[in-house]
Formats: sequence, C-alpha cells, structure tokens
Amino acid sequence: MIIDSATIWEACRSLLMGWGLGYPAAQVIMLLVAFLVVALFAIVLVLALVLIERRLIGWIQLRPGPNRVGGRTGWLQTVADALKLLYKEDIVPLNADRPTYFAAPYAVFMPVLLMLVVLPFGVAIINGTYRFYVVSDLNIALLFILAMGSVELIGVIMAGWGSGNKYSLIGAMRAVAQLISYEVPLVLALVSVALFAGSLSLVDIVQRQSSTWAIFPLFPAFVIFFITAVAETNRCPFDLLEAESEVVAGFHTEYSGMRFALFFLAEYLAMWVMSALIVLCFFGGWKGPMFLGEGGLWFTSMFWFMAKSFFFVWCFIWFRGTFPRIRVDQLMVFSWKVLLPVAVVQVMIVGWGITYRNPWFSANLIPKATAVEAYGGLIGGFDYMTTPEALTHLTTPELVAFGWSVLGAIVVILLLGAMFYRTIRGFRPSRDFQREIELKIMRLEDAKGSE
Amino acid sequence: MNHVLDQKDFSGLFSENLKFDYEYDPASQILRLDAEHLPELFALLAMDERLAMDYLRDLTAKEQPEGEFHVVYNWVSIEHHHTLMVVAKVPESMEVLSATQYWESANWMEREVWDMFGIRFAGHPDLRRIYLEETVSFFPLRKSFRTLPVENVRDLGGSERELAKARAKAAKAEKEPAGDK
Amino acid sequence: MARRYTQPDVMKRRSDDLDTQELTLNVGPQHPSTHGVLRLVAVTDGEIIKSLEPHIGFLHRGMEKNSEGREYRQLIPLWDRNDYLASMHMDYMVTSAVEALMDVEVPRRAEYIRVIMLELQRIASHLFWFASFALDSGAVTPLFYGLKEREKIIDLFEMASGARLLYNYIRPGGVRADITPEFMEKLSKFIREFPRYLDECEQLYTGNAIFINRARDVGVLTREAAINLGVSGPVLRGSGVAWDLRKDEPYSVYPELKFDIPVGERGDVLDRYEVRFYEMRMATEIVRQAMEGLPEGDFVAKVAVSPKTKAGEVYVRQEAARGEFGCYLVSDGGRKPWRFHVRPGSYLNLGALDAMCRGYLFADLIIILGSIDIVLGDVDK
Amino acid sequence: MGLIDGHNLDAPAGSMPGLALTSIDWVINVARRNSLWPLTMGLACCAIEMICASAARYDISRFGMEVFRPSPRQADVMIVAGTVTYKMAARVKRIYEQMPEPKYVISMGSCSNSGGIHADSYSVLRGIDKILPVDVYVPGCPPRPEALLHGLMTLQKKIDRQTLRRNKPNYIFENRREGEITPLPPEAAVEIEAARLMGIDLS
Repeated sequence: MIIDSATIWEACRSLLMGWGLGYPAAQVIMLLVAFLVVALFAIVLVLALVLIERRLIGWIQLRPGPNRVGGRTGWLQTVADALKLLYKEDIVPLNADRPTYFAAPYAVFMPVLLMLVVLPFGVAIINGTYRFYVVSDLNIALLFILAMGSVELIGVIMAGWGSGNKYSLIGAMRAVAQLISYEVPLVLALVSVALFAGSLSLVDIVQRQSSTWAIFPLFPAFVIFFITAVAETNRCPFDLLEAESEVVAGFHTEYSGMRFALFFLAEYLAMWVMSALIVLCFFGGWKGPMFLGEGGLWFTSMFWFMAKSFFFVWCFIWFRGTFPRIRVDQLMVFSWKVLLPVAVVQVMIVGWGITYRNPWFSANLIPKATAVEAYGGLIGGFDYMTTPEALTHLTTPELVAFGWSVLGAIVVILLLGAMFYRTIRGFRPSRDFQREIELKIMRLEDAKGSE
Repeated sequence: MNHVLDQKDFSGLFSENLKFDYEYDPASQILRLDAEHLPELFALLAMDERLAMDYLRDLTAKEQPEGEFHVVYNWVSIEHHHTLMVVAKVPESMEVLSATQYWESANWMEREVWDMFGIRFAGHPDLRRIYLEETVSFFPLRKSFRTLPVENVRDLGGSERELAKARAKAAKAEKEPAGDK
Repeated sequence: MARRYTQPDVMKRRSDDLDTQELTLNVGPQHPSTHGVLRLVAVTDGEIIKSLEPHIGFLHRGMEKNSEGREYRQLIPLWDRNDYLASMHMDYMVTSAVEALMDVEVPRRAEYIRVIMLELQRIASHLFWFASFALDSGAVTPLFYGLKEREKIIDLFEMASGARLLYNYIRPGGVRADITPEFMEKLSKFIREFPRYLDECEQLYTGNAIFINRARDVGVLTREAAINLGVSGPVLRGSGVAWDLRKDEPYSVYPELKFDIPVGERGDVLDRYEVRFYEMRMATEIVRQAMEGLPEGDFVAKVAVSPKTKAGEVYVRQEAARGEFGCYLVSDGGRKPWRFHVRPGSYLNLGALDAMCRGYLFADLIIILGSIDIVLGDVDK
Repeated sequence: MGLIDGHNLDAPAGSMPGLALTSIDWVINVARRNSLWPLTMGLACCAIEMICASAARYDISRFGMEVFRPSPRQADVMIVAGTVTYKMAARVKRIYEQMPEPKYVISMGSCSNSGGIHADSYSVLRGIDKILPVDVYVPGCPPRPEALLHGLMTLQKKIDRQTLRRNKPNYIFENRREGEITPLPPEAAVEIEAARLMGIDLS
C-alpha cells in the first residue's frame, strides 16, 4: 500500500464530509490545513538550512561551529535563535513610515512561501497513473514563480523606504537595480527551458526530461540561471544590499525581533526555492540517475529531489565561504554586457534547434511518458539520444544543426574549462612581483658589471 | 640631535640665502630661527634644487620652561636623502605661517598643533580642532593645563620596590627559626 | 575596469534632465568597517564620492600629555596602547628615543632579538590587515585563515614576553628577557612553514577575479601626491617611491641583513596589497637571517630602573608596520620627559584618504580605507 | 507578554500557572542564553582580542555567538571593548539605547571598567558603568580571549535567573515597565561634569 498526497487528500475530504460539512467547506478547511503544512515545512526547512550553513561555514573556516544546544551537533541552535527573536522587543523608529514599515516583512516573506505551492516534490505511480507531489500543478508555474520573485522585490523597497534610514534606502536602491537587471537574464534562461520543454508547468518540464536532463543541451542557460539565482537571492558574491562593510545591514538595518527573523526566513527559503528550481529545470527534478530514479516509488523520487536541491544549497554556502563581494557597477556591467547577450543567443539557438528538429533540442517531441514507458526507461529512455545509427537517418539540415550544436558544446566546454583552470591555478601577484624584482636586480647588476 | 646617515653641511647655502639671525648646527642638522622668517625659509627649502626638501615628515610644537613656544619641523629630501630639523620660535601673537602652501601633509599636523597648543597658522585652509570638540576652551599640551590627579594610579617604580622589600623580609623571616624573635 | 569619475563627468550627469541632489553619508563612528571609531562624512552624487572628510578624535586619550607625568620605563606600556597591532614597534620607538639621549651600549644579541621581534610583529600586523581587508571586501574566510597564522606569532611573543597583545618587551638597554631554545625551535618551524601558508592565502583570495577587478586602478595615489601628502610605509611604496627607513636611514642591525624593498607601479589598492604581501615574505627572510646570525652574549645592558637622560632634544624614526614612526623627545635632564611627541604613520596616511577617494564609488571607499591599513589608536593618540 | 500578564501570579507555588510559567521561563532562558548575538563594536586594543575570540582558535561560535550583528537593532549583547573617551561615550550610550530589550552589556578590559592606564587622562571616561548598566566586567589589559568567553558564560548564568513574571526580583523589564531609566551611580556626576568641559553632553 503506497500512501500519496492524493489518497490522503481524498481520505480527509471524505472524513470531513462524513462529519456533515458541505463540499466547499471541506475544501476550504483542507486548503487551510495544507497551507499550514507548507508553512511548517518552510520554517523547519529554514531552521535546518541556517544550521547547515553555520556548520558548513565553520568547517570551511577551520572551526567547529555551534555545538552547545542539543548535544555535540548543536541541532537546536537555530530553534533557540528563533525563540529568542520571538521574545525580543519590537522597535519602531520614530521617523519610520509606519504602514510600509509594518507590511514590508510580510511582503517579503509571503511571496517566497507561495513559491513552494507550485514546486513538485516527487511522483508516485499508482494503478498505472502518475500522482505528483505538488500542492498545485499550475500550468503557468514558471511564470508564477517569476511573478512572486518580483513581488518580493516590492517588499524590499518597502522595507528600505519605510525604515527612514539612509543605509536602508541605499540598500533598497541597490536591491531594485540588482534584482531588476538580473531578472532579465533569469527570465531568458527560463524561456529557453520552457521552449525546450514546450510547457510552463514544472511537472511537465520535469517529465520532458525523461530521455536526457536539460542541462546537457542547455548548459549555458544553466550557468546563467545559476548565477542569476545567486543574485536573486542576494547571496554572496552578490549580497550588495546587505553588505555589512558598506551599508551596515542594508534594507533591514532598522528591523528587530521577529520582523527581522521574517527577512531571515525569506532569504534562506528563497535560497532553497532557487536550488529546487535549478534541479527541476535542468537536473531532471525527482529523476535519479538511470534506474535509481523513476522507479515509481514516492520516497526514491523525493529523496533524489531533496538530495539534488541540497547539493545546490551547499554550492550557495560554498560561494559565501569563498568569494569576496562584487562591486555595484561591476554587477550591472556583468548582467547587461555578459549574461544578457549569452542568454539571448541561447534562446535563439534553442528556437532554431526546435524549428529544425535538432536532436539535441527535440526532447519536446517525445510523447508524454506513460507508466509502461517509465518502467522501460532503463532501455527505452535513452533511445532518443543520438546514436551512430540515428545519425545516418538524419536529413541534411538536421545533420548541419547537429554539427553546430556539437561545435557549440565544445566551445562552451573549453571556455568553462579555461575559467575553471584560472580559478584553480590562481594568480599570485606577489610571487610574480618577486620574480620581476629579481629580474630588475639582475639587470641592474649586469649594467653595473658592464660599466 | 638628529639621526642622519650622511650629514651634509648646508652652512654655506644658508649663509648665502638667509639674511637674518639664525643658528645652524651641521653635526645635528638643527636650524633655529624666529618664526617671522619662516616664509623665506619655506621658499628656500621647497624651491632650491640643492635642498629639495619634498617630504615634511613631522610638525609639532613644544613649550619651553620660560613659557615661550617653539614649532618644530622635520624635513627629509627623498631625492637627495638628507634631513633637516627646524626649530622656530613662536612670536607673542601666537601666529606663524602655515606650511600647507608647499607641503599638504602639514594640513592635519598644523590642526593638531592648534588643537593641542593653541598656535595659529596663517594661511591654513581649514584651521579647526581635530581631536577635541570645537567648544573646548583649553589647550591640553600647554604646561599651564594640568590633568586632575587620580588617587588609584600608583607610582609603579615605588610600589615595585616596596614589594621587593616585603618579599625579602618574608624570606628572611622564613629562614630564621620560628621561635627566634 | 574601474573608472575614476572626474568632476566634469559628475557635472555633466547633473546637468541632465534628472533633478538630482547631493547625498551626505555619514559612516561611523560605530560602523563595521571603519576599523574602530572613525567617522567619515562623504558627500556623494548617487554613489560617486565628491568629497570626503574624516572626523577623528574618538579615541583621543591624551597620551602625549600623560607621558609628561611618567618615568621613561613607564612610557613603554603606555605607548604600547598607541598602535596596538604593532606593540613591538611602539616599544622600540620609545626605547630608541630614550637610548639616543642616554649613552648606553646595547649588546648585539639584544639588537638581533629586537630585529627578530620587530619583523615578526610586522608579519603579525600585516596578517591582521589581510584578514580585515578581506572582510571589508566581503570575503569572510580569509579572516580566519589570517588570524590562524597570526596566533602562531602571538604564541611566540607570549613565550618571549608573557603577553598576547601588548608586550612591554623592548626596553632601554636591550630586551626584558632572553629568548629560549624552545622559542628558537618554534620560530624555525614557523619560518619554514610560513611561505607555504602565504601561497595558500593567495590561492584563496588573491587569485580571485572579483577581487582583482575591485582592486585594480582603484584609489590611485600618484607618486608626487604621495610625497606631498606625507604618507609613508606600504602606501608610499605602493605609489612607486622606493623609500624604506630600514634601507635609507638604517637603524639597529638592518645594514647587516639582506632584503629587498617592494615598490608598486600604479599606486592603486592592488599595488598596496602586493607590497604588503611581498613585505611579509621579505620579513620572513629577515627573521631567518637574524636567527642564523644571532650572537651569544648579554641580552640587556646595565641600565638604572628609573634612568635619567641628558638634556636635549631628539627625533628618531623607524619603519613600522604602518609606515614611519617618528618620536620627538625633549628632555630637561630628569627622569621624566619634558615633551614627548609621536609622529604616527596612520595619521598622515588617513589624511590622504580624501585624495584617494574622490571620484570613486562609495563601495570603493571601504576597500580603499582597508588598503591604507589604519589603526585608530595610532591616529588619535 | 500579553498572554502571561493576564494570569493570576499570586497563586500558591506548585499550582498550574506557576509551573507552566516556570517552564516557559526555563525554555526562554535557554534560548536567550544560547543565542547571544554580539554587536560589532570595537573601540581599541580589546577589540583585537574580541576578534581573536571569534577566530578559529577560540571560536565563539561554539556558543552560538558568532552572529556579530552590524546593526544594534538586531543585537543582544554589547561588548564594550576598549577605552571609552568622552567623545565616544555619548555615541556608545546612543547605540545602547538603540538596542532592543532584553539587552546586556559586557565591559571588557580595564579601560572600560575603570579607565585603566588612561585613568589620569583629560579625555577618558573612567568606567563605562558611569553611563550604562553593566552586567559583566571582564578584567585585564587586554583580557585574553578565554577571559572574554568566561565573561560570556557568566552572563549566561545571569540570564538563567531571569523570569517573565512581574513583581519578581529578576523580572527583565523592571525599569522599562516603570518607564524609568536605570539610575546612574553617584560617581557619574563628576564624569558628566568633566565631559561637559570637553563639550560633550552625557546626561
């Protein structure tokens, strides 16, 4: 007996209706309960994320990290923090714009919470039909997430303006500039995903990655999306709007107690939502590698989804442990002069590939998989990958398109490899400096000797 | 005294250019003069190719036991590697010429001297107090200004000696047999 | 590439249709990145700095006045608290001023020990600068890497003097206590390992493209301006002036040791950064040489507990971690100084901040301030 | 705190409200003492040792205190580390007033305890306790990082005795409830007069 959300949902509804409630009333009550469950999940997730971040950062920085509350692991540390913040005094500055000031934390937190509604967590195959673990499978899920991301921005501006503090205002101004300019490449990267999958629904997008994960044909889009996701969540190296060394704490300088905690919650939740979005759009969502993934078991699919998203959360934390902060004008230049053109080119390539049925971009031609096919995915799933036999059946334009995409992939791999090598090797000015000075001295000594 | 590596003798140069009373000691590289003559000296030090004092490293003041004030300058020439210390006697009006027109580094140092000694610098672009608030009425480094004595600050040298004495006494008492008094 | 906005640029921007207003931004005196209690008032046009005025004096403790009431040996712990990141240099400054008026023959072993301590202090100070500079630019991890290595030097100092931060170690006539074989063993281990550790730091931070882009061509101070503004130390050398008092006006036993002076080319933040890193490598080299050449003998000459000096005046200077530290001592022949003045390195370096910052962005202000490496105790006295 | 105020607090010991409140006290005190977020406020030499306490060797984060907040609004404990001059004292006081309740002050080092080596100076405040209520004094010039950690643990013990119940000795909002400010010690008058001479209003 496999329990899934739909079964529970129907069981609850029949229970409630058995108590004499009408259908709409039962639905409303269940929706409220579902929302509470989502909120609870979000809060527990954030508490875990903050703890993970503090322990991981501690590990990166050669120190143990919190280990006092709840035994050696310190697993209750963030619970203690949350409780303490709950019981702190709530200060309202005298020159604050009161309505804006009060509304801002909720305007930041609620959109992020709402994003959770459309994220599919996994799948179960019951009686040959798919049951997806998602609160609401919106057919415009991508659009919804982007819209919510923009609403969050309004909350940030409200916080900056409402506080009546110059640092807050500068932080909020930076937030506006940064988030708006990074939204454009973000949207374009997602457009190429939507084109590739032929749908805006996240469930569809994941299902269309049965044969191959979208990262392989859409690698540049993935890189762009990853970078912009870091910028959208205001994480290091793009954490300009709360840069401690410049604008104190940015837009939430004046907030204390639970209102501040809401900003904190929103930031970490957004980080996880963005990681989940990366996984859903580029890494096959709940699909595991090969036969481990789509076995039709709800816990394997959920496991893979969570594991992959936490890998990206780890990357976010890793960035914070390694990078310095980028400067505000460089941030703009990077977005408009580097990310945007690449994203546009990527969209053009995808569109062109779909028009000419390039095998790399023809994943959307795969019929919606059925249970039988899913079980046969072990063998059948990779049929759509280009094989030497398949190449001989291609028409000329298809072949040319294929050649172009292979060339493009090689160029991208070389570029990224060079960047990677540059990062790994490092640049040591003081050593080069030393060598230069030694050379200078040698030359001087030579000159003296010749005299 | 003035620590210098290769001490050059500027006596000839000074006697040629400075047409007023001054005292110059080549061994320690100290030039003593009255502050009224500073304009001529500044021009000479900054403009003369042989001196080329381009780096004003220190500017401060001191109060003499007789109550007169001196402004003390320290120059170094990064080009020629020689140094010069100038001690200028401040006139009754407590106003001397500012060095900021030639050396920008004098800006903050002159503000400090004004703050601490109350010596004015004519031609300074922004002569305000630098450490203390504008409303303060005293000049702390003048000898007439005394800090309040605080009782709990002990004389370290004295107390150490007392402690050593007490220890020696204790050691002596231990060495001697207990009953012996 | 960073761009310096000139005044006409700003004026042109302002003459556009936009009705803009100058924004006066107050940073400090309690701000995470002012390295203490410094207040900066910046007039900005958007994010571009038009002028900047540092307000100091929040840590003014009146130490010059306090010195006049103390005996010479009591001055050392007092002035330790001046530049608390380079206390050994402060000890040496007071000591050399008193010795210059005292006619005392310092044993060679003491001089060598002093050089070892001064150079170790330079490394410790520069490591702390690296940590806080990286923190200013937004990277947190270098703080922990820098301080981890600094703790090793602190351990060495603790073995020698018994204190972690303010040592009171160098005193007229020599040093307070001789160094032990265990100290030498630990020191040679440190010297062996330190260059490899510096490589690690550079891999962590210097190679980062974000940092290079932020630091190159930012906060430019030309050679002429640097000399005229009286800056000293790594800031002066970063601007391309080969001026190091250890070479140019040698003191102690520096003439007997071989080392280079690093000099920058552009005079920007990256140059100052490189100069300091190279100085750390060079200081390691000096310590190694001093360790090998350490003679046997006394570590302190016979000096009275409360020494008297000759009447006279003296100006001594030394190349400390933050630049030239001068000390002007006037003695009336007694046990206490008549006038004790210190020319702090950070004070004049901070005075050049306005010249460095004009035309750059507000975000650059923090990294420029970090690159000149001020200690507020030293600025305010 | 509105919920708690409504209860009958004069009920005999051992009855339900008292028990519930005691355990709430316990839970909240455990939370408070384990997440003391310090304010980044280094004034002088002691700040260096404070930074060392947060670095890898001494690692203040083991106690959950590595969240150094730049904004006073989000901080719980102010570590006054270093010499407080009259010019800075007014600012320190203002920053203290910006912090939300419950707030604690640790005076670190001789200078902020009593003026220390600079006690005879014309511009140094002789002890931060002349203008602020101090919870824990850490002696030393400068104190070692271990001493600071010990001071923080002492503060934790102090927090353990707090209660949310009104009319009890350790009620945390004692002064705030009455709308009064913690009275200054009698020695403060001298300091305020000295600060006035320096052009600073400390009262």
